[in-house]
Amino acid sequence: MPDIGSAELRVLLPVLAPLLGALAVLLTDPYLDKGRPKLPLVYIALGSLMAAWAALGFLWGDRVVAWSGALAADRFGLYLGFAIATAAGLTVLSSAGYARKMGVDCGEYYSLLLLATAGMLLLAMANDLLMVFLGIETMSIAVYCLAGITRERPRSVEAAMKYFLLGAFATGFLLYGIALIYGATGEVRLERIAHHAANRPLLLAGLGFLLVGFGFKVGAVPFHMWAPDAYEGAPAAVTGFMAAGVKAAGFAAFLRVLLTAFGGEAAAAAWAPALWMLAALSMIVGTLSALAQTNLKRMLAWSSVAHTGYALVGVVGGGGVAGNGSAAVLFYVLTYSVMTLGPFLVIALLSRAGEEFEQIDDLAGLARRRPVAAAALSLFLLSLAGIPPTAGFMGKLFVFRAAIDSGWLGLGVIGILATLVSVYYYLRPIVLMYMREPRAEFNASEPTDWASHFAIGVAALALLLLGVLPSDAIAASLESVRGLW
Amino acid sequence: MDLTSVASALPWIPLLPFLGFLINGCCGTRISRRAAGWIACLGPLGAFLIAYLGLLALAQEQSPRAFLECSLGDWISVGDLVVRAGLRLDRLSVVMALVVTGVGSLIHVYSVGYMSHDKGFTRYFAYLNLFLSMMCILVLADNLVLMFVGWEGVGLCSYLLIGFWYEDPAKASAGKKAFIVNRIGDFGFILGIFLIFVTCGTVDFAELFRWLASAREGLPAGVAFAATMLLFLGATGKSAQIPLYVWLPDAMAGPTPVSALIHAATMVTAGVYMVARLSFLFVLAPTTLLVIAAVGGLTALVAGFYALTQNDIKKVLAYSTISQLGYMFLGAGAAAFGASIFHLFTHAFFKALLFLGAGAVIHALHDEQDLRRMGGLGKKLPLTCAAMVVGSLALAGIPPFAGFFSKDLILLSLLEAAHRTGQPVWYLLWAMGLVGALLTAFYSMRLIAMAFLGAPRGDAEAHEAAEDPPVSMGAPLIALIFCSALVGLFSWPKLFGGFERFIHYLDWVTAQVPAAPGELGHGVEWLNLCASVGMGVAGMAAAYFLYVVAPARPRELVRASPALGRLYELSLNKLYVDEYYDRWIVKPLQAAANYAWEIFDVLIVDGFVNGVAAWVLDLAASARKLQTGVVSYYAISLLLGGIALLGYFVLWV
Amino acid sequence: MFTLTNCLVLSALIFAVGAYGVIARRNILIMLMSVELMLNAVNLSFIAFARYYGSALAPASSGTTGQVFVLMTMVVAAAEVAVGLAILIALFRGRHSVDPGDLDLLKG
Amino acid sequence: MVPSFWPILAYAGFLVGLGGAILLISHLLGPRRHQRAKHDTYECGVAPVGTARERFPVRFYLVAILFVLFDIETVFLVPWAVTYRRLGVPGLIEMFSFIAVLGIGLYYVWRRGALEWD
Repeated sequence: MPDIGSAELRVLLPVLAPLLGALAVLLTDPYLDKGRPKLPLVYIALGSLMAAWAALGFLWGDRVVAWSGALAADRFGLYLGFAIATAAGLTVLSSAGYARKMGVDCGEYYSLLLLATAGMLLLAMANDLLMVFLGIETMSIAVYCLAGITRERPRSVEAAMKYFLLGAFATGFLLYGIALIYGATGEVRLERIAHHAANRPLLLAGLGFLLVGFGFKVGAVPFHMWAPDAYEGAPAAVTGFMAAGVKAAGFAAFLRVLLTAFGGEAAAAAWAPALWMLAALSMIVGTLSALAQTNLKRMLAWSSVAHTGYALVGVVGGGGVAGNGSAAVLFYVLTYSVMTLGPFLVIALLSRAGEEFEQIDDLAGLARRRPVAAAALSLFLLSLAGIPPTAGFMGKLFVFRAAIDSGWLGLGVIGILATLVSVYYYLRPIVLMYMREPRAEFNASEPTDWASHFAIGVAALALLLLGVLPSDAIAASLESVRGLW
Repeated sequence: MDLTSVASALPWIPLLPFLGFLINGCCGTRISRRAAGWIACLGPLGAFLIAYLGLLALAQEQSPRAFLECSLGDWISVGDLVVRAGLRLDRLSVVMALVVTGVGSLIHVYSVGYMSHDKGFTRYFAYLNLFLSMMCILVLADNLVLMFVGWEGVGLCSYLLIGFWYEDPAKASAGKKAFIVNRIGDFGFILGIFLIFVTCGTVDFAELFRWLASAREGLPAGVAFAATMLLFLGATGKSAQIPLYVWLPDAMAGPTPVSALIHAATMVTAGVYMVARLSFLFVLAPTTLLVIAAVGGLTALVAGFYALTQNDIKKVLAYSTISQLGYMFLGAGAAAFGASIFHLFTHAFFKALLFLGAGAVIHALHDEQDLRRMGGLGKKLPLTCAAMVVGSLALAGIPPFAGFFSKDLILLSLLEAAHRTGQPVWYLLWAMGLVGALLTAFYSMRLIAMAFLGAPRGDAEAHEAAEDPPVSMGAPLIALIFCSALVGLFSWPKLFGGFERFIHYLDWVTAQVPAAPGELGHGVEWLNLCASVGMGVAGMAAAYFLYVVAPARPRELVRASPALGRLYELSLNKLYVDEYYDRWIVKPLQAAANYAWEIFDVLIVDGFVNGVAAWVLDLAASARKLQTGVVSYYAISLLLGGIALLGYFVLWV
Repeated sequence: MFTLTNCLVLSALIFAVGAYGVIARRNILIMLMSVELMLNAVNLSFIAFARYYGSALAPASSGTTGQVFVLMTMVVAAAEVAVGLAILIALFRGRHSVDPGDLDLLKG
Repeated sequence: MVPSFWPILAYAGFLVGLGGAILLISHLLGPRRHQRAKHDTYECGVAPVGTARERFPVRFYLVAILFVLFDIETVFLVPWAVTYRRLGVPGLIEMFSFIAVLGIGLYYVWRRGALEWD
C-alpha cells in the first residue's frame, strides 16, 4: 500500500472536485423548496466544475504519475480535460433554464452530470487499462441515466435503453480486449504493455476488441448505430454534453492507449489500416446519412459520426508521438467539442416546456424572432462545415494535412469530399433561418435566459478565437503529445 | 511617402469595411438609416484611400518588383508547421485593390439611394461591407490559404446577398445554387493548394516563386499540369466559365447594385486574378494555358450568343459578363496576363456602369426588368441613357472607350501566341474572339435600342413617371461614365506611338514568356485593330438597323395617313417589327441559341451537376435505411465489426 | 483440468453465448442477462490469467492485477444492472413491452 | 491442512446459532395474531391467488436494485478486511469514504421518498 502522498491527492483533484460536487448536490437537494428553481444546485455544480478547471490548470506542466502509475497528470490528458470541464460547465449553465422547462430540475440531474464529468476526467488521465475501464464505465453509466432522465418522454427512455444495451454490449468487448491484453503481457500499465512485442496474436486480438469498445464510445462506423438514436432521444442539453464530453474523453483515452501501449512502429503498422477503414466508413456513412435527415438533433448525430471519421484521419496519419497528426487530433477534438455543443445549447434554449425544438423545418425564419440564437447557430454550423475563419476550418486543415503529409492521400481526399458534401446539410438550416418566413410560433413572452445566452456566447467566442488565433492551442496540443513519455 | 508607414496601414484596407460590417451588423435597427449609409460608405472609401497611398508609395520605389508587406505575424507557428500570414501590396494587387475599393465605394454610394426604401437596409450594407472586406483579403493575401479564406468569404457573402430578398423562394434558391456550384470549383482549388503544398512545401506566393526558381529539377510537368488544372477548376467556378457558369445568370436575383459589385466588378474576377497571381506557375504548364484559352474562347462565344436573345435586362448583362470573363481567360491563356488584367480593369468600370445604369432603369420603372416593356426611355432618363450608351460603347469595343483598348490587346496577344508557338489553334481562338466581339456589339446595341430608343412599349404611366435617379445614385454613374470613357488611355497602344503603360506596369509582377524571334509586323497589328473595330461597328450597325432604323419605316407610312391615329401606329410598329425581326433574326437565332443552351446547360452542365447531386441523395436515402431502429440489428453490426477487426488482427497482420 | 487453455476456451465460449443472447433474444431483460454473462466470461479469463501470472512463470505482483480487475468488473456489472433495470422499468411503464423490436420511435 | 478449516467450522456454527437464536427470540417475544393470510403459502409478499401472469409491483425492482448495490459493497469490504492491518489508517479512510459515498446516495434516495412503500 503506497502512502497517500501529496502527489496522489493532487493528481486526483480534477476528478475529486466534480465528485464532491455531486455528493454536495445530493446532500443539498432534499433541503430545497420543491416548487422553486433549484439555483443552489447550479451554483454547486458550477463551483465544483470551476474547481476542476483550476485543478487542471494547476496540474498543467510536467508529467506526474501517481497511484502506482494508474493515473497520469500530463498535458495530454489535461488538454482534453479542459474541453470536458468546459463542456460540462456550459451544459450546467444552459441547464439552469432547460432542466426546469423539461421538468428535471432535480438533484439527480446535476449530480449525474457531475459524476459523468468525473468519469470523463478520470478517463482522460487514465494511465492503465483498469482506470480506462473504470473511467469509461463511470462516465457511461451516468450518461445512460442522463439520456433517459426525462422519463415522461418515451423517446428519451427509448434512447437511454438503446444506448445502455449497446453500451453494455460494447463494454463486454472492451473488457475482453483488456483481458486478452493482460493475458498476453501480464500488464495493464500502458507504458509497460509497449515493452512487449506487438506481433503476438493474443495481444493483437485484444487490441481488436479494444478498438470495438473505443470505436463504440467515439461513434465510429460500424459501432456507431447507437449515436443517432441516443442523440435524438436524449434531452438536448444532455445530448450536447454527450456529444462533446463523451467524445473528447473517449478520444483522449483512445489516443493515449494507441500512442503509449501500441505506439511502436510494428503495432502502429498493424492498427493503422484498421483505423483507416473505420475512418473512411465513418466519414462516408456519417455524411451520407446526415444528408437525408429532417431532425436537427439526428442530423447532428450523423455529423458527429462523420466528425469521428475526420478525427480518426488524424489518428491514422498521426505519425506517432513525433508526428503532427496526433496533435491535430487533440486540437480537432477540442474544437469539435465546442462546435458540437453549441447547436445543442441553442436547441435547449429554444425548447419549450416539455417539448424539444428539434425539427429543421422549425428553424424557418428564426433569424427574425431570435437573431442572437440564429446567428450563433449559423456560426456553429459553419464551423462544423469547416468554413473559415472558424475553428472547424483550422481543425480540418491540420488533420487532413497530417494525413496527406504522412502519405495517406486517399483518406485525405475522402475527407475533403465528405466535407464538401456536408456543406449541403449544414447550410440548409442556415437557409431556413435567414431566408424563409417563420412557420412555427415563437413564444416571445418568455424571460430571457441569460445563463444560456452566456453559455452560447462563450462557445461562439471560443470557436472564433480558435479559428483566428489557433497557434497557442495547437502549440499546446503538440506539447501534449510530446509530453506523453 | 514612407513605405513602412503605408505598409503598416495595409491591414486597414480589409479592416475598415469590416468595421462597417460590425457596426451595421451589430447595431442593426438601433442606428438611423442615414448613419448606417454613411458608415457603410466610409469604410470602402477609407480603404480606397489607403490603397491609393500604396500606389503612390510603390511609384516612388526604383524597383518595379517592389512591394509593401505587412506581416500579420506567424498565423500558425508550431514546430515545423509554420503558416505565415501577411498582406502584400505589389503592382498587381494594388491595381486590383484600387478597382475593388474604388468601384466598390461608388456602388456603396449608389446603393444608399437604390436601397433607400428597402426594409433590410442595414442588413444589406452589413453584407456588402463584409463582402468588400473579404474581397480585399483575397486580393491582398500573400499566400494561398489566406487567399482561400477570402475566396470562401466572398462566396459566402455573395450567397447572402444573392438571396437577400429571401422571401422569394426562387431567389433564395438562386443563392443556394451559386453556393453549391462554387463549391465544386472550390474543391478543385483546395486540391490544387494541397498538391502545391505537398510538392513545394509552401503556400506563400513569394516562397513558391523562389522554390520554383531554385529547385534543381523544377516542378515535374505532370504536377504542374495537375495543380494548374485544379486551380483553374476553382477559377471556372468563381469566374463563371464553362462548365460552371450556370450560377451567374441566376445570381441576378439579388439587388442590382449587388450584381454590379459582385457579378461584374469584383468577385467573378477573382478567378482571373488568381491565375495572374500564380502566373509564374501557370506558364510552366503550356497545356493548361491552352485549355484556359480554349475554355475562355468558348465561353466568350457561347455566352455572347445567349445574350443575343435575352429579354431581361440584367440577364443580358449577366451573359455579357460571362462572355467578357471569357475574354480575360483568353488573354491569360495566351500568357498575356497584363492584357487580361487590363481587360479586368476596364471591364470593372464599364460593367459596373452598365449594371448601375440598368439599376437606374429598373428603379425608374419600379422593378420592371423586361426589355420588351421598355423603349423610348432615352428622353425620360438622359443621364441613365448616357451612362448606358457609354457603357455599351465601351463593352462593344468602340474606340476610344475603355473596352476597345483592352479587347484589342487580348486579340493581339492571341496572334502573338500563334506566332510564338506556331500552333494554328490560336488563330482559331482569335477568330472566336472576333466573332465574340461581333456578338458583343450586337447585343449591346440591341439593349440600348430596346430600352432607350424607339417608342415606349411598357406601362404608359410608369413610363411617364420615370425619371433620372437622385444624386446619390447619379453621382456614381457620372464618375463611372468618365472612367469608362477614359481608363483605356492608361494603355495607349504602341501602334499610335503609345507606351502601353498599364501592361508594362504589370510586366514585372506577372510571368513573361520568352518572346518569339522577330516581331509581329505593324501590318498584323493594324489588321487586328481594324478587324476588332470593324466587328464592333458592324455589330452595332446591324442591331441599330434592326431595332431602330427598320421600325422607323413603317412609322413613315403611318405619318402619311395621320387619320389612322396613334392606335394604329402603336400596333403596327409592334407587329411589324416583331414579325420582321422574329422571322429573320430571332427565330433562327433563338433556335440555335436554344439548341446550344440545351446542349450545354441542360445536358452537360445541369445534367452533370444535378445528376451527381441526385445520386448522392439516393445514396443518402439508402444509407438511412440501414438505421432500422431495431436494437438487435445494431448489436449485430457491432458484433460483425468486432469479428472483422478480430479477423484482421489475428489472420492478416 | 484447469489449464490456462481450457479456462480460456470456456471463457470464450461463454462470451460467445452471451453475445449470441444479446443478438438473438427478443426480451430486453434476457439481453441484459446475456450482457452480464459476457462480463462474467471475461472475469473467468481474468482469473485464469491471474492464476497463470501468479504462478512461478511470471512475477507474482502481476497476478493480483487480474483479481482486482475481477472485483472491479463485478462492481461495474452490478451498477450496470441497476441502471439497466431502472431504465427498463421506465420503459416498461411507458409502453408495456420488453421486446427490443418495439423500440421503434427512433430510426432512420 | 486440517487446522485451517477450524475457523470456517466455527463460523458455520456461529451462523447456525445466530439464525436459531433469532428465530427463537422472535418466537418467544413476537405477538401472535392468527389470520387467514398468515396461513397461506409464502410468496414474497404477493398474494398467491389469482393469475400467475400478473405483474410484480415495480417496487420490488427498486428494492432489488438497492440490494444489489449494497450487496456489491461487500465485494470491496471483504478484501479490505482481509488486508486490514497492512492497509492501516489510509485504508480505513479510503473505505470509510467509500461507504460514505454510498451512504449519501442512500440518504438522497430516502429523502426523495424512494423507500416509501406506498
